[in-house]
Amino acid sequence: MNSEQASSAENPAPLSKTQRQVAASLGRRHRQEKLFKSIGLTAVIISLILVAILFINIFAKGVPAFWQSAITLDIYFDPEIIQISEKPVQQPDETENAFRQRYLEWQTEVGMVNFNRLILDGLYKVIPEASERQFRRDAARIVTSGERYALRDMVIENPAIIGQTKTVHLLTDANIDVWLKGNIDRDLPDSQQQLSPKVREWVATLSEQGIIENRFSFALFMNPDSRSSLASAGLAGAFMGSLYMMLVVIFLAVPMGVAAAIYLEEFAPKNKLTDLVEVNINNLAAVPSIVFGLLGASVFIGWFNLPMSAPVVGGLVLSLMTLPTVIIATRSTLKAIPPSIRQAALGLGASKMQAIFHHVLPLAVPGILTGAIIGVAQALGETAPLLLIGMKSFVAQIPSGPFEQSTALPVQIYLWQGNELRNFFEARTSAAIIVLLALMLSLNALAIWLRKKYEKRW
Amino acid sequence: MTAIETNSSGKVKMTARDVRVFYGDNEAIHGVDLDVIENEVIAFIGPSGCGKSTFLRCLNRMNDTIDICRVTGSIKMDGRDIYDPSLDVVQLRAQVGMVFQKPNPFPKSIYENIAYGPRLHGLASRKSELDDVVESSLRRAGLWNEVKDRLDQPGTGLSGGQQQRLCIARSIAVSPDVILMDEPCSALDPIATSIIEELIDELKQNFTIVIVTHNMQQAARVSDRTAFFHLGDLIEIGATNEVFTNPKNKRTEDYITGRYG
Amino acid sequence: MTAIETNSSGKVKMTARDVRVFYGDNEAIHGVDLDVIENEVIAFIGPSGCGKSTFLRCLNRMNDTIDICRVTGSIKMDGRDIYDPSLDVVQLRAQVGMVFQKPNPFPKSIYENIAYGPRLHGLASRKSELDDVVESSLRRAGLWNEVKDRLDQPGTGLSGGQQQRLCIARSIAVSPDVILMDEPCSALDPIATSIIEELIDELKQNFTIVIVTHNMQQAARVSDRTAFFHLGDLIEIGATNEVFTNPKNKRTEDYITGRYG
Amino acid sequence: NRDTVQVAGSSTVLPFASIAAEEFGNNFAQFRTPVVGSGGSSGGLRQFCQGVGTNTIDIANSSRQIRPAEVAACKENGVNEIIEVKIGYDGIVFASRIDAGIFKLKPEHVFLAQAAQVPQNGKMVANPYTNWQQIDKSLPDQAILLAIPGSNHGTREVYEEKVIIDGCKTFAEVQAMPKAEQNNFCLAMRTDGSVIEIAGDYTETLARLQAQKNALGVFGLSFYEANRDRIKVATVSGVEPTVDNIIAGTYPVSRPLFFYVKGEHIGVIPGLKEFAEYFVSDAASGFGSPLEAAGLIPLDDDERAKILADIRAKKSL
Amino acid sequence: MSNFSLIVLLLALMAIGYQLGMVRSRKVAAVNLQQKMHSRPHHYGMMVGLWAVIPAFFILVLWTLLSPGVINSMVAAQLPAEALAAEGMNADVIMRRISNLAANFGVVAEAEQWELAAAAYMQQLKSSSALLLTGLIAAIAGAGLFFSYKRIKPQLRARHQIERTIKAVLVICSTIAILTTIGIVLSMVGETIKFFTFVPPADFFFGTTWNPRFSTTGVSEGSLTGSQGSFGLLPLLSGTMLVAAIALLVAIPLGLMVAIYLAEYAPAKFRATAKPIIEVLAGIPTIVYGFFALVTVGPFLADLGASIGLTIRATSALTAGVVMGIMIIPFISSLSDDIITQVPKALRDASLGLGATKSETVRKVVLPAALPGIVGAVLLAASRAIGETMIVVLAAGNSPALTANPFEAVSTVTVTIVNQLTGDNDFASPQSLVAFALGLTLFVITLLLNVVALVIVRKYREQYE
Ligand SMILES: Nc1ncnc2c1ncn2[C@@H]1O[C@H](COP(=O)(O)OP(=O)(O)OP(=O)(O)O)[C@@H](O)[C@H]1O
Ligand SMILES: Nc1ncnc2c1ncn2[C@@H]1O[C@H](COP(=O)(O)OP(=O)(O)OP(=O)(O)O)[C@@H](O)[C@H]1O
Ligand SMILES: [Mg+2]
Ligand SMILES: [Mg+2]
Repeated sequence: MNSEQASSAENPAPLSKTQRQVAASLGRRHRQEKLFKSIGLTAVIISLILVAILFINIFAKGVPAFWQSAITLDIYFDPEIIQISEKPVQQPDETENAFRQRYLEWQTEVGMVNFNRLILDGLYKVIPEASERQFRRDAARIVTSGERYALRDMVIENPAIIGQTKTVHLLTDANIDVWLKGNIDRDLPDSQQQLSPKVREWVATLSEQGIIENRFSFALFMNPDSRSSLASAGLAGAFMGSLYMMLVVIFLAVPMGVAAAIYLEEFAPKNKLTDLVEVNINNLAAVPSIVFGLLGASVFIGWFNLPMSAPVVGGLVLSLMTLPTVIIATRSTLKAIPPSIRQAALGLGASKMQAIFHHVLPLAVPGILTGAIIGVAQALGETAPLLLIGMKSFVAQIPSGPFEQSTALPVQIYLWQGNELRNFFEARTSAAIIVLLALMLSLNALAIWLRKKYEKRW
Repeated sequence: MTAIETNSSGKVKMTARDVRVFYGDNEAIHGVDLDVIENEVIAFIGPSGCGKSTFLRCLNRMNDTIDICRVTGSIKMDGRDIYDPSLDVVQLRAQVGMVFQKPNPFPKSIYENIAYGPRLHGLASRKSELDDVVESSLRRAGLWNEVKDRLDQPGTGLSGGQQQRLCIARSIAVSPDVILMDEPCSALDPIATSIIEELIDELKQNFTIVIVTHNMQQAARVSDRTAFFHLGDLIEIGATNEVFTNPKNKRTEDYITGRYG
Repeated sequence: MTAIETNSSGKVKMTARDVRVFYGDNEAIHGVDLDVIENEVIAFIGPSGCGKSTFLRCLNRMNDTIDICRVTGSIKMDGRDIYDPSLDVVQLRAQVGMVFQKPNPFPKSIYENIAYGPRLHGLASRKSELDDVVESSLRRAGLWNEVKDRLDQPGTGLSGGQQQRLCIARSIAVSPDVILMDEPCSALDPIATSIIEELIDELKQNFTIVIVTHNMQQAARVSDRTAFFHLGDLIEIGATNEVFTNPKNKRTEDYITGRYG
Repeated sequence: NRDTVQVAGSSTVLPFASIAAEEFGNNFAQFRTPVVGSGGSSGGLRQFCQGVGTNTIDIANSSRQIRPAEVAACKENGVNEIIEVKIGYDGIVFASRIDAGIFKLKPEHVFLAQAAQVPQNGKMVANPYTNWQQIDKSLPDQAILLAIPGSNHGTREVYEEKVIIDGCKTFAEVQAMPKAEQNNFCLAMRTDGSVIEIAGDYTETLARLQAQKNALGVFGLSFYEANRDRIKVATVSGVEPTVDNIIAGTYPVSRPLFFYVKGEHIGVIPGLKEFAEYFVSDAASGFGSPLEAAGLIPLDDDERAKILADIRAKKSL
Repeated sequence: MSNFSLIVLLLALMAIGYQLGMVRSRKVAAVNLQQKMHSRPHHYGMMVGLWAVIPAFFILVLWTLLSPGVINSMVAAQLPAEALAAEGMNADVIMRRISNLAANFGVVAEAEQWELAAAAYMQQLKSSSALLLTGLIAAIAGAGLFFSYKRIKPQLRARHQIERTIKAVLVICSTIAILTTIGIVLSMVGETIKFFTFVPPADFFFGTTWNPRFSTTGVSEGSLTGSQGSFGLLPLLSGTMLVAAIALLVAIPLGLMVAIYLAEYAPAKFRATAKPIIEVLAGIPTIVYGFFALVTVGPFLADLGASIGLTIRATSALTAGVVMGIMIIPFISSLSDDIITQVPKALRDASLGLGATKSETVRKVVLPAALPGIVGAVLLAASRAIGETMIVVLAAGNSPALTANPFEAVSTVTVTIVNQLTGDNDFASPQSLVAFALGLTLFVITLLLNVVALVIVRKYREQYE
């Protein structure tokens, strides 16, 4: 600016009157420009900082939850304790039903075995003191209760294991994990501690010996939720549930929304009725999400007899909820596409449908994808509508298909959030959120990539 | 007001009777009667804003795409009313091609711009055939040499005149019966213009051409008949040499001799 | 290759030296040297795609807006390098106005289209002043009578030629020192063209005008000097009557006489 | 066709029902683990009463007894066999941050802290108290900030019944009022921000306490037990909230928890009856059971036996 | 055959029909040289394929919907009456037992003989139904294929048929949105009317206090009988508006500026990374925002207020609004960014060529041209703000007070809906039914707001070209 004035001084190009007026206004306008641009940059930076803050918030809390303390024990599968009959095999003349019956009986028999004793025996080898009568109760608390089922499943899987000794890593009780991670002040008096003094003493020695150590928690990813054995609760069920739901949303809401938007923007006659439809769709976006749950419960479960707590229903409900987002996003972009493109195609003898599908839609792809990205992100994090279709549930199984009962990641987050154990309402929820964000980003990755590819300025 | 030339030789391709066009409440064309004869080149001339493009767009119903635009009267092609609801406008537009006043290439590659129409109508079954169509169309529009090395680059990155020729090439690639050209040479230099004029001469053998131009010389050179529009009225229509040498109407004369205004 | 005319009378307004323009890797202008003299009308002629628009856009740095476009060499205005990073392009563009090849009215009312520039630069302090600017600009572009009753209707609803004149009116409304006109009459009929040519004659008193045209007659009529471009090179530049009656270069002669191609 | 027991309802019962379901699934290989949904007692019962069929739930958890209007609504939709099962009790405690003062509360203290108007010298005046010390010298010197359960919580009912109303009626001025007005007077709350209604979980209450040092919150007993290092409990009328005290009935603020079984589904949904029986069995919810460890206050053995018999007999409301 | 394999079969038929139609249309074209085919070969192919599949598909759907009922009633008619009477069981329950037996599912040990017989009968019916369906489908699909194949003539407007089908699909898709609305209204009207039998509408719409007691209707022994509290809508409504307004005040400027910066100023690489990152904001579960507001933002704002002499509650409309505003930034920024990018370059050039600065161009040309789309984005964000729950529950203090002071705690309609619907209230009581009334009211109000928005947009719309 200064140099310019200098140079115009040395080179007295007489400016016309209007050009002087222009020059006079420039200082102000450039300040405006700078201000505007820096406001824009600030806005972007603020947004990015917000993302960063939230991420730091989540990661700082959540990452430790990916590691959990586990104890390494040699378990002797004592035939004395495990007294079971032969594993049944299906006879050629046996019906499916009868065999299942027989197999169930055998499973029940295995289930009767006190696998806890195997664990305790293993424990006594590393803490001999624990075998004393007065400490047995304390010893039983060290390994989380769900692990006995892990041993049971090992036996059911392969009965030949009986009589052998195996080295296994067993998750310790959730409170031990809390204590070892230092989330509870070790100096507090006994009355405020969750663990008895004896257990604390043992755990301290064991972790010094490396028998108890922090291991990457595969259980968090492999197990379904658990309530009675908090340490072995995992996200697998919720993850699959969310995944199925999102697949339904992606394959239903997105195409349907785009189709509806195309009709409304390109084909529908412009009259009061379509105005009403437009207003109505905008309005649908403002309907509280729980209301979609009400609707879904009565329509999909009540009328169509779809199963309760199933990801399909969740997906359908979330699709209805996402639909307006996709429609509005698509319409907005369709509106912004210059009519000359349509005319060029029509003039060549393309039908309206062809003009739209060949020329307009490809140009609208980025906007459509943005709608899909935001819609899916929103649907993935939503819980309220799932409440009424039974998906805000405790489900101790991993769904094997979209028609199986399951829960969803945000639901899991809510449930863990309300758990009284701090491992849950602090670390694990954050870990679950990390998993949710990872799922969201991977679901959207393709869309983000495609969008970038289709973005072209002309 | 309208001057219809009745004793025209040749078969009538399109007839327009009492065509009126309204933009909202504004009447842009006030009852035009006009015949387009097969295999002729007919030129529309007239001052800017007199309704040439508007009338031209009526002939392949491109006006349908303008919300506020309404057309009355009858326009027939080969005896069929083209505004008949049962008529397939898509087929109509495939038969009656159009080059728009403002070049509007697709935001796609040059090749795709040309290949779009033939692909749409299945005019080429193999890639090589399509390549041929693309090449010959570009050649005929006099653009081939300039773009042959950059067929995969966007059509929107061409110069103004190149875009215009691209649009011409694009529309002849589908070989329509009738071609409507709205000032097809407005952005072209004399040489390119002469190529297009040659093209028009050549096309005339098989097709019917309606051309809007504000270039009197061009109208005189290429057209068989000329129609003069003024303020939404068709003032005069006749054999081109007649109109130019011996206009019946005072306003035509004034316009042609440049005395008007 | 370049032919620079050194002994031009009058003060030099803009100088271009060894200007090269690249679109990506493609060199569209190959080292052009050229002076624009104050208060003259200089015409750029040349076949389509030879780089006239590209060079024109260099003069007010509109090429900056094309991502893949790169300009080298030096262009000075009143002795100052306009590509100097410290230079204010906004002021440059206010000083060097431009009428684009494709009419591009804003999707606003006709009035707003014209008033946009004056408002932006604070050229009219009162509504009545602004009304005056709008009216006089439209009048000078010969559009006033056609649009005076519909100033509040969208500029995009005008005919092709009307849009072109609207864009001319819009650019003269801010009274730039230099006006770059890229085929300003391409969509205009002879009468409208003559109005614009008169306007150019009138503007020449105070401003410098660079006009791209493919209409030889127009170049001959309005310009003081003519530059002939060919395939990205400036082949010849000189006083218009000189260039047209006695071209130095064979290619110029061929082009002007229409024998080229 | 469904082979999983579907449960929904109260979020207070949810953890207990979840544990019961999980243990049930682990112990009965022939049945699948029941699915336990939340959605509040109201939401659960609403779904429960929607009708009979595989697309309705089998069991509704509730932190309160079913209401006659709800039973009527159920019957209207063809749900006639509603088997009520009481599973135990839930204790409710007042707790403050570990670094805040020690509270020895009496119901009237809480009333005086939250009421819109309080009786003073025979007159009703707008609540003047801002510090607990102003209410009673024995209380800590800290600003009044009470985080109570929201009006949609079942806990709220117990809280109002057992603490506020009781505390309120100790005042002679209140007793002098007409009976019909007493409740309205007692329950009117101050709106100056000293009372926060918590609509969410106890973790939310805990978060409030973390954000505001002075806050005194209402928690479930088991939640408090698991977070003893952060919050400390207040005695009410001098009684410490412990399981024993609650069973003995000396600690006033506790409530029974229920679930309701749809009789029509027994025999159709595999495992429904077995699950209901297992839930109330001594192994699952008796003393020393996993549910007790999770904070449920068990029924005594006589009551348990009676309830078990009711289930077997499909005794419906 | 199962429905799934039937669908696979139909798809296969469609592919076959497509091929046949193509081949046939080519042949027809070769024979009728003088007449041009109306449509392209693949149009004919697609038409044949659609004719083969669509009628058959409708039959499949109808059959699947109706056949269970028919079979059930057939089985029911066969049941021995005396057995029914003896069992004294609900007919529904018996039917379910029988179908469980028939499906070989669940271990129904104590099945009666007649039950087993009925189950066998049902199995038989089912298998014959499946057979019949397969036959029917095959016949109809074959017929559709054959007749449409025969119909291929140059005059046949195959493309029209296809486009009409596609259009029908498009229409159906847009009807879904309408049906959803109707469903929503229907699912709320009944209960709303029930609510108004407890509480007079005037008290609801014009009441200024919201203080429903815990549901107490019909409590027999409780001492709280009679007082159901007050159900004034206004505090909730004002809270909703306040929070949404604050959220939009945060999100619109931020979002728009982000959009403008990304679309107009930012280098392509930066934009390509920043945009998806910012979009993450829309995907973070709202409970995270809630706790973020409660634990971080609230105290921060309170401290900030204190430092400049304002009393801001830690949980206030401001806290909730600000955090919600953060959440909806991407709704505005990403969508607007796409729309701004669509605005043709010629318009920018026109403005820049007149000597406008970039920001002037953006403000005066680009934004007005992009306005309809941007308004769509803003409406979407506003809708989200109005419909959001979790943040408000945690951050706004959940205290329904009629106030316009953003520093005070408030509550909103949606929060209340969720609370009342999912709490421990009696579901037949006004405390719970009020959720429906609130939902419907909110629906109507947002509808009106949308109408206003539409009218405004229409007025300022600029159509380019
Ligand atoms: N945006 C662009 N991207 C790539 N190439 C371009 C672009 N614009 C122009 N060109 C190429 O640069 C060369 C010069 O173009 P320019 O527009 O300057 O021609 P012109 O002389 O104005 O022609 P016309 O008379 O047809 O308008 C042409 O070959 C053209 O294809
Ligand atoms: N979309 C539109 N909306 C409203 N009025 C229009 C529209 N298009 C054209 N008009 C008006 O109709 C009249 C005829 O326009 P038309 O485009 O047919 O003129 P033209 O003869 O092609 O002129 P030009 O030679 O300038 O292209 C003009 O007054 C014009 O302003
Ligand atoms: Mg025109
Ligand atoms: Mg050019």
